[in-house]
Amino acid sequence: MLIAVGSLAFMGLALGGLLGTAAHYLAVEEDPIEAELQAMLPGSQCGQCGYVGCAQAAAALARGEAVVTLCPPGGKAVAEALAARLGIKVDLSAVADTGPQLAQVSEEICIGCCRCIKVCPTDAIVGAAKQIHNVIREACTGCAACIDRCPTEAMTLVPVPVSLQHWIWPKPATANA
Amino acid sequence: MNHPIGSPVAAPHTTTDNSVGRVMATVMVALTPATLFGFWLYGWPAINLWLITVGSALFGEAFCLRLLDRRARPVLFDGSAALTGWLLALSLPPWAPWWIGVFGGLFATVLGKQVFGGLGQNLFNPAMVARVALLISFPLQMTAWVAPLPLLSAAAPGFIDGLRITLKAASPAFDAVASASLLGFAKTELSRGADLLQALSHAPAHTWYGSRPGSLGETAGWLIAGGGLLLMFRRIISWHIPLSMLAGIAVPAAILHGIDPTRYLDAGSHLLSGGAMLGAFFIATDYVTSPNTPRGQLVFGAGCGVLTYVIRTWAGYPEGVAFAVLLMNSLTPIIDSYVKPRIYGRDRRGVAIEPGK
Amino acid sequence: MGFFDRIFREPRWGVHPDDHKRPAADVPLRILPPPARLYLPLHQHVGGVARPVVLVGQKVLKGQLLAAAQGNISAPIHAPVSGIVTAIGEITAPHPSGLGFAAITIDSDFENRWIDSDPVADPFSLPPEEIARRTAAAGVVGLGGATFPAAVKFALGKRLAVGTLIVNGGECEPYLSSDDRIMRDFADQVVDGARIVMHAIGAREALVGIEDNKPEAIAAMKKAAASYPEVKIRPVPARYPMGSDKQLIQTLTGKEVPADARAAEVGVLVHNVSTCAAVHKAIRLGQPLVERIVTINGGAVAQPGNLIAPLGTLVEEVLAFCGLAQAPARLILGGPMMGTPLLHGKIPLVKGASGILAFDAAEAFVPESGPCIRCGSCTQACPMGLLPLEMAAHIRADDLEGAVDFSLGDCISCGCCAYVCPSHIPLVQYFSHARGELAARERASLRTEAAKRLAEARIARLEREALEKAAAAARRKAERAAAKAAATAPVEGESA
Amino acid sequence: MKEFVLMLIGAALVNNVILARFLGLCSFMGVTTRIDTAAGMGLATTFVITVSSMADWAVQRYLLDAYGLGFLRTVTFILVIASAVQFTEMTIRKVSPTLFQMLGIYLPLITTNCAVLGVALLLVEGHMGFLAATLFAFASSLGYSLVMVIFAGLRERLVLAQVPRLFAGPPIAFIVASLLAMAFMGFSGISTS
Repeated sequence: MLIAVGSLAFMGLALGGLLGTAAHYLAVEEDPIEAELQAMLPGSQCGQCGYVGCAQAAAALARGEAVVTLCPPGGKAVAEALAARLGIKVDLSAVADTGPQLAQVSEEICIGCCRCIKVCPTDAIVGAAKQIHNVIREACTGCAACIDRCPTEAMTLVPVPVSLQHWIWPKPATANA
Repeated sequence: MNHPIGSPVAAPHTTTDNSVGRVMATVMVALTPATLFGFWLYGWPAINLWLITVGSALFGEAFCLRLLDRRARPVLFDGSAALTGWLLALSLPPWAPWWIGVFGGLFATVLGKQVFGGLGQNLFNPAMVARVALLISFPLQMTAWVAPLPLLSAAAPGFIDGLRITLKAASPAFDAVASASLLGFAKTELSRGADLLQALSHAPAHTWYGSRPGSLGETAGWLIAGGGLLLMFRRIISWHIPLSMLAGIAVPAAILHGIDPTRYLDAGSHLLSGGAMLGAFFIATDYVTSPNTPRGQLVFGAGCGVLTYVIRTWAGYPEGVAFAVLLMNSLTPIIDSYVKPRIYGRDRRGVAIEPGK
Repeated sequence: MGFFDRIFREPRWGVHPDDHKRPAADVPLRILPPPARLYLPLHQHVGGVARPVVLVGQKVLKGQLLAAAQGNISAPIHAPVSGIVTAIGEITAPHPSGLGFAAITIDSDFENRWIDSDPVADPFSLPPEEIARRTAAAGVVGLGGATFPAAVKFALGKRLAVGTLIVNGGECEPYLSSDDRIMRDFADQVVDGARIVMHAIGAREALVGIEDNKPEAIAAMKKAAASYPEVKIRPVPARYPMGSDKQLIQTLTGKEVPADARAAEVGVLVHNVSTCAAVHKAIRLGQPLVERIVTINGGAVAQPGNLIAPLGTLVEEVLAFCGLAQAPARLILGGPMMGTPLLHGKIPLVKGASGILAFDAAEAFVPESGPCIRCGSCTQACPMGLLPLEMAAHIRADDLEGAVDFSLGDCISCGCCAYVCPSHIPLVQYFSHARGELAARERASLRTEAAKRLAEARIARLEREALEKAAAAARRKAERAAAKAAATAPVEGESA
Repeated sequence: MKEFVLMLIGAALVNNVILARFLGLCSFMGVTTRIDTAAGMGLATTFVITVSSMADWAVQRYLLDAYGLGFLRTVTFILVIASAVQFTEMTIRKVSPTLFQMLGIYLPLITTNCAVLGVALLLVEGHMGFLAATLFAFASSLGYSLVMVIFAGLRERLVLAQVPRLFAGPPIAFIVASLLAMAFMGFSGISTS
């Protein structure tokens, strides 16, 4: 009995000591994955993912609480980058990628209240009080933050029109499908 | 001229008249001489078994397509299922009972092919999957060989007797013709500790042109090789797999036979026995389950050959082609991912070459 | 070919499609009379869209500048006829999408009056830069189909010390014979153009690669080049895609262009025979590129052959000139292997249009595609040594990165793989789709980057504004306090 | 010499840990989605099996047998294995963080990988000498790694196949595993006749 207890205790101590030493020599700095993930996100803090901002979304991703497809403005490109960094597989066909979208002002309804200008995360809306506002196409990310703010529903999201340079051959239909 | 001409069709706007159906048909033509020889050699039971196996394979394919709501017609007519059944039938004992053919044909197309998604998606050769499954499940029926009784000879079973053999397994009247294949005979003798050189003198009769106990369509090595040459000539298959597989069998056989002829069969017997020829020209060369670069094919074929020899010589089964092909099938994805063709402007590892080379 | 040869000889890259070049190639060249109205797209070349320099209603002469080059890589557009600019608007582009692009419309006055030209008697006395400038001003682009501005290539050749000019007379696409025709009928122009290009890039020799299925062209070119030893005519075996730059360079010089590099880096530069002829006209005659030779071919064409056609002519008018035996089942701009499908005939002829094919129903038949049986035909045919079957399988499973790992980027879209596929899988379409999708993702991530910068700028602005506000508030407070202090204590009750 | 070769083949191929003894199936299904991950897992497990088998052999001979403590076998073996796994985990984390990420939960789970304990127990039952035991453990783990890599290769191709919905995912993976096991039956009975 004593031998059994003693030998187990000895083994435990010896192996524990070995591992402790090994842990000392093989210590790894925690990699700043959160910062890396945040750098991949658009950073417009639009809140469409359900988190307060991109930093919080990145933290949730790092903890494994959020899915990589959480970012609608980022679309497939961001989802793929996140998945690659996190080393997980992702079904991109599930990403609701409606294609790039733009906010558009209906000029006949806009009353020039400037509310949308204040919420736009990328300063993509120009205008002044009592002036019809306008969207700078190059700067708009289609994040939809302005849509709900507009008191007259003058703001709408429209898909970016397909141009000759942006046209994509459709994927061939498979016979077996 | 103002109306649109359909939706855009991508280039190229022209194509060869080659098709999957044509490829399969050519393979069938190449198989025909050896098959007819097998029919002649083993008579009506062999013909029955062939029909049953091919029919079951077709039925299995059609049944799955029906379940999957896919159109059955174009798929059945591309001939791949019939060819699978055909190849399986050629590798079966000619007087095997009907349920061997049914089970094998269904197993090949259903579990060997359709569960993977059909033509082109399977990882293992369907015919060999079925052959191995049968061999493991029914070792007795799968090693019951008969001596050749040419179709029109007096001793051969007639049409009715043939049906009886196929439907009720071997009838007592024909027990006398039960025989052993050369490989099986050698294995049994060796396990008894006999000297192979002496044992072979009272082996079952086997002739060079293929009149010997064996599988339905595997005995006539020269007819199979002829069919294989036709396929090479038609550029359906390349020489890499057949040659390397035959070499993979012959080289170790020749070396070991040279060292100790009392324990190891000679290379010629190995090449002409069992499924070596059929395997090298028709089974290992299956597009779907073999590598698609010439160098990968050399590795694949050599692997098939050596494994065949190893299994024949040292493992429990007298014949190893089916196992060897399945084992190498499982290695195909790995061969393919490491043996790739050299891309223009890059070296073999895919790094861009230096200008001026 | 012997029995053993057939079995053991490694099949080499490429395919041998039925070439269908004759009888169209043997029909003498015809001249298409300029139509009443022409449409000159602003974007007929690789690079920046040209900028219009004429106004609607303005009278123009033949050869007059309509739109100027814009940016480093671009080309100007000139008037192919004399007449009046009637509109600057949109017309359907020669593009599978059927989308439109900007074009200048000219109504011909049928006088065909040339603008004053500036011919050069002795181009070899000019500095190379001047030849490049004149070529650029004439709007000459690669006429083999690539439409890369020729002068930009000259500059590249000069910078990288190119010793060899390769003149591409391969014309490996079936049905097409426009290059064949230009070599037969204008061999002197081609050879002279090649010599001018050599001078412009400082090359020591010119190798003219011509597929051996064009014996008449080879004979004509040999005769034209007889007195110039530096111009060597080199017949090459007829095999598709021999006319692809990389394959022709390898066949003629044995050199392989490294991946992701330009041909100039191995000391060669490739120009098409038609481009050389255009350079000849631009320099010797001072004429800009306003017309080209087009092959009209296909089962639906009554009189197939080659035409000298003004740029901007509508495809339907070109076809009407040759006559249609039946309604075409498919219209293609370019060759059958790499050409662009056209949705209708109201599409203008552009600089890169080497041919217009009107296919009858039998030629246009597309067999239904089946599953891949991994036969490896595509791998054998691929002139780049790629694995098309693997790339397509990954793209089908939406794994575009996987396809890139199989070097999708090295694919030249020649169509050999799809041509030989016994399952008739539209492999090229898979690759085009993947490329478009990858480019879209690239754009999306650039956009994300830009959005991030804007968001950061906004945050900085908000902080700055907050700081300024605080500073202003503090200042006001201080001012008030100072005012208060000045007014001294007695009125303390009022400040509340 | 001949016995050693036969034992190597026997342990690696004929009585393959995964396909014949059906041990270590969780990692076999879990980390075989990519070839490099499977190879990494195979390497890690090879290390753990070899090292822990050597240690377990010593524990069995000099502790359990010597003092009649046979009832402590499972406890002590697991102790040794857990330590070896911990050590491996630390090493991989240091050397290849990417592999560490990809192996994820399956790395610490090598501890409970039945293949490891299974091989150790087989050694004890076989009453092998130290050299034979080490060789057996190494060959078994090589067989394990080989099958892991083969299966990963097959699954990489399976991902691209249009498997009917009914069979997609684990069902087809199990079917492939069974076909692979069938193919490996070809090695059964390998002996020098």
